[in-house]
Amino acid sequence: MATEAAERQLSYLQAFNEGLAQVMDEDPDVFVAGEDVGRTGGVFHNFDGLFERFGERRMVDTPISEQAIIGLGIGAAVVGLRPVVDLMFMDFVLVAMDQIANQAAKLKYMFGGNTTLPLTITTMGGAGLSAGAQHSQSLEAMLCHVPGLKVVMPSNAHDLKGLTIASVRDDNPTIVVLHKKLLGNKGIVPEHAYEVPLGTAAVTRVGTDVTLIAYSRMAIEAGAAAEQLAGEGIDCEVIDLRTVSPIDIETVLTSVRKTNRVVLVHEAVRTGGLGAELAAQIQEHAFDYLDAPVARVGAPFAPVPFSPALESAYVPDANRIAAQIRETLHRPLPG
Amino acid sequence: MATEAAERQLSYLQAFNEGLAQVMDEDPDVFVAGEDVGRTGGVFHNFDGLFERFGERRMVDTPISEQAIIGLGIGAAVVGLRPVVDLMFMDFVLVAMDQIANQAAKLKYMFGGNTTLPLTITTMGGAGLSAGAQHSQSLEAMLCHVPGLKVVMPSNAHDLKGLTIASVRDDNPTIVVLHKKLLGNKGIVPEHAYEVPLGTAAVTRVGTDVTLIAYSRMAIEAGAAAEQLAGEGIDCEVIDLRTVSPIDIETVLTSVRKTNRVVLVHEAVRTGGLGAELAAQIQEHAFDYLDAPVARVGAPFAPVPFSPALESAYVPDANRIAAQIRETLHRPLPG
Amino acid sequence: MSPPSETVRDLHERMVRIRLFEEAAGRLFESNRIPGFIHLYVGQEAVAAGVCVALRPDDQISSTHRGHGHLVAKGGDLSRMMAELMGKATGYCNGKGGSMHICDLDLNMLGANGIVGGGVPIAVGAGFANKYRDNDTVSVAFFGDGTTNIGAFHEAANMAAALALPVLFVCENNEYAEYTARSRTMAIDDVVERAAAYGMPGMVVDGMDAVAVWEATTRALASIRSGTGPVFLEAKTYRYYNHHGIQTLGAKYRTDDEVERWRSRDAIEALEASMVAGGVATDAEIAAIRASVELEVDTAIRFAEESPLPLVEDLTDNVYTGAR
Amino acid sequence: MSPPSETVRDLHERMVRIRLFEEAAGRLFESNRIPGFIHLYVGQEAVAAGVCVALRPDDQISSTHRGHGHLVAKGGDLSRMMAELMGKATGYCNGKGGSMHICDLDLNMLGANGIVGGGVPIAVGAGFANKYRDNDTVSVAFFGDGTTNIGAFHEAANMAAALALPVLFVCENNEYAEYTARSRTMAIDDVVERAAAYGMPGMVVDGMDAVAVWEATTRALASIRSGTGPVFLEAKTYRYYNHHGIQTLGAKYRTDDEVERWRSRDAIEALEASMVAGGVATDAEIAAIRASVELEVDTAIRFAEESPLPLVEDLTDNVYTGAR
Ligand SMILES: Cc1ncc(C[n+]2csc(CCOP(=O)(O)OP(=O)(O)O)c2C)c(N)n1
Ligand SMILES: Cc1ncc(C[n+]2csc(CCOP(=O)(O)OP(=O)(O)O)c2C)c(N)n1
Ligand SMILES: [Mg+2]
Ligand SMILES: [Mg+2]
Repeated sequence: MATEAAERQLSYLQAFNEGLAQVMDEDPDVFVAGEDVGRTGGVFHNFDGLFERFGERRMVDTPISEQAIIGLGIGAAVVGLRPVVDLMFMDFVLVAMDQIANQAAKLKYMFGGNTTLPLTITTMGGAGLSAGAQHSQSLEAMLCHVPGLKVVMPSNAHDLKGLTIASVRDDNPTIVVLHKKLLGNKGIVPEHAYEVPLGTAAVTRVGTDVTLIAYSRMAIEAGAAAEQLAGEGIDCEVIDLRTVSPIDIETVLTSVRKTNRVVLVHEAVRTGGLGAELAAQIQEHAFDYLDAPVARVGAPFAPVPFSPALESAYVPDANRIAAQIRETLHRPLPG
Repeated sequence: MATEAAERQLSYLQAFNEGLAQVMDEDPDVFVAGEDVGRTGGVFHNFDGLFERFGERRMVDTPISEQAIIGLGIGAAVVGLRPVVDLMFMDFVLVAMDQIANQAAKLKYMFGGNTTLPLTITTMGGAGLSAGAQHSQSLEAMLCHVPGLKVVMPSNAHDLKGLTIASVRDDNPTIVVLHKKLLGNKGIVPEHAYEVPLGTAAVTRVGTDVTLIAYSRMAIEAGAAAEQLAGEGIDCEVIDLRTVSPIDIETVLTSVRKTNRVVLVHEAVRTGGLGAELAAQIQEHAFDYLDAPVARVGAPFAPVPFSPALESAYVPDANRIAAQIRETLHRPLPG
Repeated sequence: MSPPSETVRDLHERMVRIRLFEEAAGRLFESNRIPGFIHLYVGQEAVAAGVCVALRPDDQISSTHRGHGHLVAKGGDLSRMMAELMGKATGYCNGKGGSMHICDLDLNMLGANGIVGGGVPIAVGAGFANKYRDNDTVSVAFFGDGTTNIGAFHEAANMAAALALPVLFVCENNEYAEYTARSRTMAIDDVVERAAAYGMPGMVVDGMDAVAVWEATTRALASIRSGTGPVFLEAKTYRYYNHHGIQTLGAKYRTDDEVERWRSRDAIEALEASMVAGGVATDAEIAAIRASVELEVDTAIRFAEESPLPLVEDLTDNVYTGAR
Repeated sequence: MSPPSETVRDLHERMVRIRLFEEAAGRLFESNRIPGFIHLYVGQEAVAAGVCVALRPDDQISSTHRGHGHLVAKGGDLSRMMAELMGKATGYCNGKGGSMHICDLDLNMLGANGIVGGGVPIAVGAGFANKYRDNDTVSVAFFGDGTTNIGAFHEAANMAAALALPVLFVCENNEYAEYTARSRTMAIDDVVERAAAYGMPGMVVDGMDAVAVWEATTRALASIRSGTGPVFLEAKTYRYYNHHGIQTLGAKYRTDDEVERWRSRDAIEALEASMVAGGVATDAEIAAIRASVELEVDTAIRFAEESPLPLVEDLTDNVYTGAR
């Protein structure tokens, strides 16, 4: 690959859009359906230009019918297409939960394997825009508890493009969760249609004192916390999970066995969040390596508040992460 | 209380029915709505006799409309009634998830506290009857991740009656999950309208070697495992959580600090189940007390299979629990 | 449009196959040789047969909790069906699905469904794919009267109409949802009144008359294949057994009288009488068909009973395609 | 049934209050003094005012993402509303709800809602409670045309009809759901055609004519209070601004021409003209009302701006009633 191509910068949104366009180009069975995804190009501009390029046959505007949108994808996938269906906000997953978790996730198993379900669901999660309690949630823990689904939550343009392509090409129902506060973030994005393999985490910073594990926007905040602490002489290793179901537990454990301390971070409500599963697995598999409890940073047990004054206290940030790291590190070795 | 009354035996089903009848008797604002709850008395006979006693005004048969059933309860609760609404199977929680998790759970918070929501949702969870992937699930982990909800999952007639009464009297949206395989189980049930307070676990067996934590039907299997191991000289403490949101973490920690080893059991899929949250909290709060990783017993990462040959291997039982306990105990002390 | 004799015989045989399969399944359920729940299709045979005989093999159907009849009518293999009901490894779903998830993708039967309304959007998705491929294949959603009260049905029906998809909506109106009479859950006389809400043509047919169902379906399919969008067909029918299990009479939610009235109009008996009267088949020929189907059902039972149970080692197979 | 002058003046004042509040909110949003999303009600004032003037104070309403107008029409306090939009502690929801969750339970306004269709079942629940209490109170569900495509609407409408609940369904048909024209999401001419699917009487009214809306609502309420069950009222209206935010012209999903055509039929201007013509109010009186509402809005803005932000200590208050 030429250097200039490798250094091309795209925004998170553009990277998604380009990845999607490329899988649509390569496979005529890929179409996109959802509310305002066609003529409007998506309310977040996430599908901009695709209608002009692929036409209304492949960029399908639907009624406000989240259950039928997912069902449309399921039915089309069962008979051999490769649908991408969009739920405008991740909160709307709850409106379509039966079709997602009782149908899409289970069909292959219930049918004794006699089908594939190459369905991709795209959606927009996360808080930080004062969108209120029903437009700001991070609900991945519910989805990761459902066998049959895969879930990706990329934190940057490069991973988003690669995971979007991998998800659409994958033969299983996969949910691609964008973060609505990252849309403008730029990053280097190769032009070709590459995959970031599903289920692979990235070690985004190598360190020895503590393992920080995060995904989606919190991977950025975790990186910032690590940066901040470097000045204090604390050397963090940062892992961006990228895929949250399945979890790349090997990469996690390798790091934990080296650093012996862990701080998990997500935007979702702490109780019952993905951090719980990670903490449980880490202590199961690396019990003797741990010098301190696996710590979890997440949202308090409350809906997402509207007021920016509250929302900024609700969503974890680099400072809160750094504070937790300090606490985790200052815990004396068990004696 | 007279001894004979205290020794009266009722089935799990009868205990539920009696508790509900008693709160309906004491409060004219309590009504029940759901599919076939009225004239039919519920497809599990769970509401038997209540139609005859309270009439069609208070025992309301509805169309097959799970979203509107929950919404009916929410609206009626917001304007001051105390509704009990039924979702025939816990799997149907997914059909009504928006109304449960986006509406009922969040309304009070979103309204700045300006309402109460004394809503009770009753439903029937669990596997073991070859009911297949869409009629056998244990989905409590999803509900416990939602701030604003309370969730109870009683394992026996006594607790079921007391928790049903406490749930209906509580001013918050509370989900009472019966287990369909326990319906005929008998137990001593006092006649008066007593409460088992929400959020309180029960230590159902005192022991010193390991803490077994379970709820719903798995509390019975855990007890059986403890019994089995007693013969091998292993002394288990068994905790029946009874309420799964909020968790009675104090009772859990007190026990863990004594036994230093923990096995968690639930019927739900292990990954992302409630055991994950418990394991995470236990190692957070009792890290230095643990002599072995907190172990989790749960269903594998698959939908519930139909065939009894598979289902019996899918659902945890006393033998699998006992095996895990032995493993957890045989782990040498860290040295 | 009267059907050729060949078609009439086909209708008859499919109905008999459903009836005898279901009666056998009921007996096996009663004697605990079939685990779980069972929702028998007996009484409604004319609907599944009438619709499916009118379909082409490439047309898809999605089904319900009461799905055996649909699969039999689409050409399902009785042995693999019975094996599935018994939870055997040789069943359609290798024992993982059971009665409520039985399917045959090769026959374009996209599955029974345990969630009321769950299968309707799936049929619409298949219809979307047909239009996308411009192949004039039609998909059919079977569902009950009570199902038209649930949100997923509404969204799916409207979606099909809005996108002008080639989908046939077949409402089997047996007047009950479980133990609740339809009149208590909807304030309309005929379910077909709902079609207009979607701008869909609506048709009503006697669901106890297989030929009438076939004719109505044939007309509906012609309209759908012409590209004008979905059609709603209400078939008035009745289930002889209880919602679940094998009780017929003595229920408190409906009168024995009502049951007997419907049974006196039995679709199979009626068709047989008209076949004999019209010279399409003799009594002996009909008896021969019944005997041959009976044999087939017996074979299916034997196959199922002798089949191995699924292996515990395979418990977590087929959760995903490929490595997770 | 012509309204008394008092009623006309009431209709007018409520519309003006909505308009001026919304225009102010739009400006504040544009200048980043209101965070989050904002869905302005401007253009549709005649619907909220016409319906709410016809209601009794004890009648409940449930609302939508486009809910400011409904709360103002029900008598909402502009200061507490504006404070809520700005996320202040003095707001209706103490800053925790925002535009999409604004409510006043004391006024029986059961909340805006961020989920399309989410509020409709809630109104039905309130209607159930009214019937349960036998108090002849009516609940009203406001919702948009696009919302009739979602399952929750369907279930709620059918539930109300099946149980004969005292509920008024008010569909504000502004011909768009976000940026999608209604004709592309439903294959019917008028939304009211959906009423028959529930066995509900349906009415259509000019949603740019407050008096007509008031009259239609008054008739509908009389029918509902008589105990015969719910009524569906479609009001044909238009939103002047974009789905979200403050753009009006230059959008690609609708023509400027169309916008201008609707604006030329502005409900407030039309009512004012007829008030003056009919001697119900003089130009000076109308100007005085506008001036007084303007003052009220200014006061509300000042109140909101000067109000404190919610305290971080209170972040997890009111998740539960009582101790968790
Ligand atoms: C979402 C959901 N709600 C409730 C049920 C329980 N249930 C199974 S079948 C049924 C009645 C269905 O009635 P109808 O659609 O008329 O079909 P029929 O049984 O009469 O064939 C109900 C309520 C379910 N399976 N799924
Ligand atoms: C379940 C759900 N799906 C989608 C959305 C996004 N959304 C918000 S408003 C809206 C359009 C609603 O259209 P309509 O009902 O006609 O009301 P209007 O905005 O025209 O007043 C959409 C799609 C949502 N909030 N909730
Ligand atoms: Mg029926
Ligand atoms: Mg609209």
